[in-house]
Amino acid sequence: MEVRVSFAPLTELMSTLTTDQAPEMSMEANSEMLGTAHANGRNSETRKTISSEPRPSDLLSREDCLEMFRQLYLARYFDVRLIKEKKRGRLRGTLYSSHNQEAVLVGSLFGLKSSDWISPIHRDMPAFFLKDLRGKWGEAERSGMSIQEVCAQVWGKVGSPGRARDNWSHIGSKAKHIIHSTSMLAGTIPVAAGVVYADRSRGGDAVCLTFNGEGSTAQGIFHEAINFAAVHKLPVVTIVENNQWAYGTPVSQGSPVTDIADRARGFGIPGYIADGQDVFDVYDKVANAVAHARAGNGPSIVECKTFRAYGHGDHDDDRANRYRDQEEILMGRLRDPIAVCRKLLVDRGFLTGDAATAYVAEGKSATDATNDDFPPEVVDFLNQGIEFAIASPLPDAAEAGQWVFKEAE
Amino acid sequence: MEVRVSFAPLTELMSTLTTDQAPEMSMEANSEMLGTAHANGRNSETRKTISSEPRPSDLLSREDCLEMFRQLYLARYFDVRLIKEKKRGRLRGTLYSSHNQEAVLVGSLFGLKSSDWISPIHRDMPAFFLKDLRGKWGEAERSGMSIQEVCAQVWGKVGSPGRARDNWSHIGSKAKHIIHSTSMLAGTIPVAAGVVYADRSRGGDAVCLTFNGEGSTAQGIFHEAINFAAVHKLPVVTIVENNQWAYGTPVSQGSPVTDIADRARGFGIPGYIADGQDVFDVYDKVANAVAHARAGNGPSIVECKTFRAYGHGDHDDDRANRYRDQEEILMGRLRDPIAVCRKLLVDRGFLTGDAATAYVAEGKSATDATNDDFPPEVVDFLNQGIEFAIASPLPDAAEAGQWVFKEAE
Amino acid sequence: MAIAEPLVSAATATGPVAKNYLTALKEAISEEMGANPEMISMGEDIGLLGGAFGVTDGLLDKYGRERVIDMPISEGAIVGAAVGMALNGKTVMAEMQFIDFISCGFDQIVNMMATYHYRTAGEVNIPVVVRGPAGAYGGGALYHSQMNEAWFCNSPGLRVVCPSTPYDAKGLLKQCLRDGNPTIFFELKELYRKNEIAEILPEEDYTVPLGKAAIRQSGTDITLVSYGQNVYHCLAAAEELTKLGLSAEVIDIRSLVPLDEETIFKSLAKTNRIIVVNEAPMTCGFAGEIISRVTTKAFDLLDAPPVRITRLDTPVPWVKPLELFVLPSVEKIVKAALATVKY
Amino acid sequence: MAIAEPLVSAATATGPVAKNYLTALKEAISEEMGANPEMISMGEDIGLLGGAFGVTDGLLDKYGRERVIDMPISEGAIVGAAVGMALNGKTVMAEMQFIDFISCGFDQIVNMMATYHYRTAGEVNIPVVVRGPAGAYGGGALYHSQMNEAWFCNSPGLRVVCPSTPYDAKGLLKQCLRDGNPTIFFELKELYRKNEIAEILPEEDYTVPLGKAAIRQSGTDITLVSYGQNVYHCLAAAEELTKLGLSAEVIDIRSLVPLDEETIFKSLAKTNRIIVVNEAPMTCGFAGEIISRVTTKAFDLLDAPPVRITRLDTPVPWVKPLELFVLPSVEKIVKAALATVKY
Ligand SMILES: Cc1ncc(C[n+]2csc(CCOP(=O)(O)OP(=O)(O)O)c2C)c(N)n1
Ligand SMILES: Cc1ncc(C[n+]2csc(CCOP(=O)(O)OP(=O)(O)O)c2C)c(N)n1
Ligand SMILES: [Mg+2]
Ligand SMILES: [Mg+2]
Repeated sequence: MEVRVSFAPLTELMSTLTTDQAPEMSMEANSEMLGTAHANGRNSETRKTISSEPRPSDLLSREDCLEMFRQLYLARYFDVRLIKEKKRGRLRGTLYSSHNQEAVLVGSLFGLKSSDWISPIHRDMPAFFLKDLRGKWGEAERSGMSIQEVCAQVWGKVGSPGRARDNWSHIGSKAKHIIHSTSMLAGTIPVAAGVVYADRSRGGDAVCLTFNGEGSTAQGIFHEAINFAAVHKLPVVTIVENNQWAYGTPVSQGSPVTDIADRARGFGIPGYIADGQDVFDVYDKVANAVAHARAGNGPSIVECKTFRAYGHGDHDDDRANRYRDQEEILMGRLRDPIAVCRKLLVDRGFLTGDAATAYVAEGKSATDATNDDFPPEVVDFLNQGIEFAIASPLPDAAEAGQWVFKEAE
Repeated sequence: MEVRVSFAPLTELMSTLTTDQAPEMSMEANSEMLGTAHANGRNSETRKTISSEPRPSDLLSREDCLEMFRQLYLARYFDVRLIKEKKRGRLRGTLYSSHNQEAVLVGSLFGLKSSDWISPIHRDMPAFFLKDLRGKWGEAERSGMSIQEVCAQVWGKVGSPGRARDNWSHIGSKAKHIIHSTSMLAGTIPVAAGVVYADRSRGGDAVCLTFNGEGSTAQGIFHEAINFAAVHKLPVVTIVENNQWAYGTPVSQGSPVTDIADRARGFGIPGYIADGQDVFDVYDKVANAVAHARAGNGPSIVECKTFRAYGHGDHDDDRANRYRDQEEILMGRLRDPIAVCRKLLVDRGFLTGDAATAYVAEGKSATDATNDDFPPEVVDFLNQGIEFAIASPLPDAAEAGQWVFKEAE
Repeated sequence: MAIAEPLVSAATATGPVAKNYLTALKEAISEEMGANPEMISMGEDIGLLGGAFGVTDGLLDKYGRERVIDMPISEGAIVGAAVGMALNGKTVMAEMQFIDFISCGFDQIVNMMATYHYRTAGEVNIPVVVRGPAGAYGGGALYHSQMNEAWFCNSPGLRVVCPSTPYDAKGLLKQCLRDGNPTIFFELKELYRKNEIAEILPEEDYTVPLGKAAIRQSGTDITLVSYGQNVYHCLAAAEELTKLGLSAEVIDIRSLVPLDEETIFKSLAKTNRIIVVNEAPMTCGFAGEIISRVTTKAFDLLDAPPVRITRLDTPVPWVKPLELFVLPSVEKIVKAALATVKY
Repeated sequence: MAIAEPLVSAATATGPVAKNYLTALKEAISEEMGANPEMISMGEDIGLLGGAFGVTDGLLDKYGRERVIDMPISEGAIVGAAVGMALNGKTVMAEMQFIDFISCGFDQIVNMMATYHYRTAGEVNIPVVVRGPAGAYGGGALYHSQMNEAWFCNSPGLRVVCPSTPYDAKGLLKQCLRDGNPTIFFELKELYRKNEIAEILPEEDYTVPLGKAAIRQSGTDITLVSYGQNVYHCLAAAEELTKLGLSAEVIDIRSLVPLDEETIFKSLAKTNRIIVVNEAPMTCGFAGEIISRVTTKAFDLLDAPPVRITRLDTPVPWVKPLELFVLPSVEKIVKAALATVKY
């Protein structure tokens, strides 16, 4: 039975499961199902674990928790909206959806200081504007890109931080402490190490979060860079988004260790495992890793167990339904990070009554989701970016010959 | 106090130590001293450990044990003789001495089958003729190079397997199952993986031993290759000769883990630690690794703790006395693999009476050692090689334009 | 636009359906794997997915996991393992998902693979074809648009090949897989599915020899030399020039190493004027190499300065107007041709 | 053999002792680190050991472990970390122990480092000099003899520099460390300790500009263009030619990117004949590039075909007769010059 899973809403998917496979589609099931499967690693603890020490996320204020929840919507909406725009033929290039992986981005970025650095990769577009967004939605000047800049980049306009010379996620900003990636996977990690080395030499305490897929950990440069960082105890935290697939290759063909966090053991550094669907668990593990780094104890790896919702890129959606198992896709998408977060906020009493279910974006594909599924401030935020992008002109052709070299001053 | 340690005999070195540092220079002290310091790793056991299971080396016949002992002499003599020849100006290129590291080569190669492959690197010149030498000193045709070929290579003559196109250790032979290294460290490991992949596809059970210094484990390709081998459970055993120094850089600046065997943990494969001064301990650990590999369980790393006797290359002998601590050099050289082996053979009753001390090569530098310190069959064996090398002509200059491409048949 | 000369004549081609460049490559690999049980294909996502562009689609089902290997994202290990397999009797097709990523396996290519035959004085040869999608014009930006063939032309021991037609794509790839030497095989991804260049391919096995250029159009006034997708720019320019009363000869060199100098010199003997077009950066690129060959070896045939039209010495920028600004175009060729014939 | 023209005049040079090429480099690095507290040096064995050849001898003691980093054997991480430091305000000297090993850090150089300025539309610039010993003639064999400058000349965004004298070694390295652009700096290890070329260097701070060639000997009959140690082959050939009644002009280009075309063209206007000499493989090498520049831009100045004398398209073999067979030599230059002037 062929089901076009990647664009089907979850409820529809459920019907393709045989009865004994089908979990209850309650909030309960939703948040527990893959909890053990995904977060049973060495350094991992599920939210239910009773521990005497408070977790970093336990100390977050209600306001912060709700902001994180809102950021999940924002990341999702950005993706949903871009998919729609792309389908309408308004965008060029490949869209690498971060759908279902938003908790990794929000959870790991939320605790950073403005002075910290990040290096996002192809699947992390929202990271560019999520950096340092906490409580600063309205501020033009912050450490992190404005949604205007990010949209101008996606639309290929001169308002992009790189004047649209390179595509999609290949932006960054020295001023805003975001390292530019090339396409070459894991290639930013040595750069990250250099950046924090320089910072430390001036007495700084900045940490750099580098983002990578699990497949990218097979690159030699991944090893060289973390090795160097470990020797020098540099504050580099490598977030591995283990979404089980590297393009069309399952993790088992790319890595001999199932828990990518185990890569850390070859360097004698900590490897943390987070439930990548739980924004607070990601927050906790990254907070630990960042504290470890900032204290001068060196690099670490935080593996976030998650699952890629769509194809590798939007060109791959159809094929991804063939090379991936239908049930696997379903299982991987069952614990939507928005739903998981919602439940935890309800449990904690931060979300009550109608407010708790005002916007139900979870489980909806880009095709199904509408603006009504998202808080209006989220829609407004992105609209501002898109308006700017559309109004921004194309760069002049002749610019193409410029900036090969820095001119003498 | 400046002592030219690398060429000084051990007895002379001893006088540079203060009394409380100076160990007894008895056989006893000789074989125990660094035993614990060097072989205290996770997977390691000292020879004294009482275990119910016999070690692979316990099963070696007296004849084999004596052959290993003789091979240690042979490796040492090759080095000693080459240093002398080089000093006399008869050789070009850099000599990377394997002095004090011979047990790693003899111990790891002794248990191999003829069909197995190896890939030696710069410090492993004796490996080329030690391969498959067991009981075949007189045989021209074996899997492993003749001493004639190896000497012709060192002398840069046409009798070299590569017709002296590339230098020193950069030889190999498809026929004899020896992979050619480039200078680029760790670069043979992926090649090794490919070789055994091909062998396995034809139903073969060949294992490939790749040799590397501890410093070389920082190369990206080291990681890529072992990762690939681990995913496919390929029979690649990586021998890491941890001689504490990579040229002028101590292991602590190149690796965050003191036990290089821990590199294995990032790939979920076994990492063994051997006392690199004890030929039987190396034999045991490699035998385990090879058995693991041959049984289809995949790659592993065998770290052999040892110490570089001289400078990085012969051009570096003087400087190496400055960048390395005098005591460190002394301690590192105290347990000469020939002495360690001699003692174990005496203990086992395989060496008795005058035979036990007929040839005392240990502790002697190339300057001090004479032919009388080595068994005559060892001297003869090498002499045959050198005679051949000297008689072999230089290749024709015009050959230099040949063999860039394979011509169509 | 279609190629004028020499088309695969209807006589030799008996298959009924015109096939595109991608299908031609796919057939080459699949047929060679069928004919040679010692052949292995490896690369990222080439099995289960069938390749990022589908060049290896169906290969896994046909030949199994042992012979069609989905590799970890490790270009160095891909090349190195291919060399090891070759050293032990295999023929290997190693795919770079984009040719741009070959930089990550660079050392294994230029130092391990390229030199193996030489340093063993011929004992070992390495039948490995490293192939992958290359080229700009598609909005791939800096890291999905490269033509970095010059790096390999300057690294002795490598064949460097670049087909422009389905017929050549299949025939050259097969030839390279049988040649016994390590090869870097550049495919133009913008040609993969270009219907206009689809051709009816021979049903029987065939190869195209290395070191033999193709004259895509005969002419007498000026010689346009190129390879890859720029051949079509030259053909289009030739068409324009015809309208202006000028007869251009278009040569597709097809293989860079070895290079068919003779065909170029013969053409020059007629036209005495040459423009070389390629989309790689200018400095130390292959366009300059051809010009050097011509000027050092056939100087007297030239009545006007040779011209090269290449990418500017910049990366390939993303957005269309910028991308086109730095690349060769029909207009640039026509303009240069007019200036040259007036010289 | 000494360089005839222009020598550092005794007037400007007040230091009493002639210094060799290696000392000149050492001084450049040490002085720049002294002048620029934000400068870092990194590489394998550069600290405790002082560098494989001693170029960084004493640097660790002077500037400490934070600024003089003994790196793991990881060329990719060396370049990548250098880029990161530069991105965060540092100037970095990154040593390759031998330039041959640059292949192991290749991706970080051509894709990360070279393009950073371009893709940020000028926001970021990367003041990193990757330098190391290069060149053949010393029996270093395949992997310790390379001149792989063409790879980088074909990768837009990199300065490529190669000094032949102590004065230039110091002045150019200083200039590169201040230039603000990523640079690949080729040093000839056979010149490091060559007494014959030792020079008295100015005591005061000085730099040598990029993109400005030096005329090492003036002449009227033929132009010999070169760089690196081949400059000395050209000078020796010029001496031979003088004996034969021919006056050769010898140009040392010093920087390849940017290239001083003007000086070459001016010389050609006098001599109308050119031979380019370099020791890199021929195909797509920089000798061909110079010939392309000349023939496309100054065609009419040529009265004879240009000539290039390069390494054959082979690796560099080890034993002396083989090594010399494939490399440029004085004899090859003299022979070619005689043929060219008779043309
Ligand atoms: C060095 C290099 N090799 C190959 C690619 C092509 N490529 C782009 S993304 C990708 C898969 C990445 O998988 P993973 O790291 O798991 O990240 P994900 O896409 O799953 O988030 C591949 C192979 C690349 N970009 N860089
Ligand atoms: C890729 C690469 N980088 C640098 C070098 C230069 N080099 C040759 S040997 C060496 C040190 C190797 O140390 P280690 O691996 O510990 O081996 P050892 O010499 O101690 O046996 C270095 C840096 C090289 N050969 N290859
Ligand atoms: Mg993934
Ligand atoms: Mg070592």
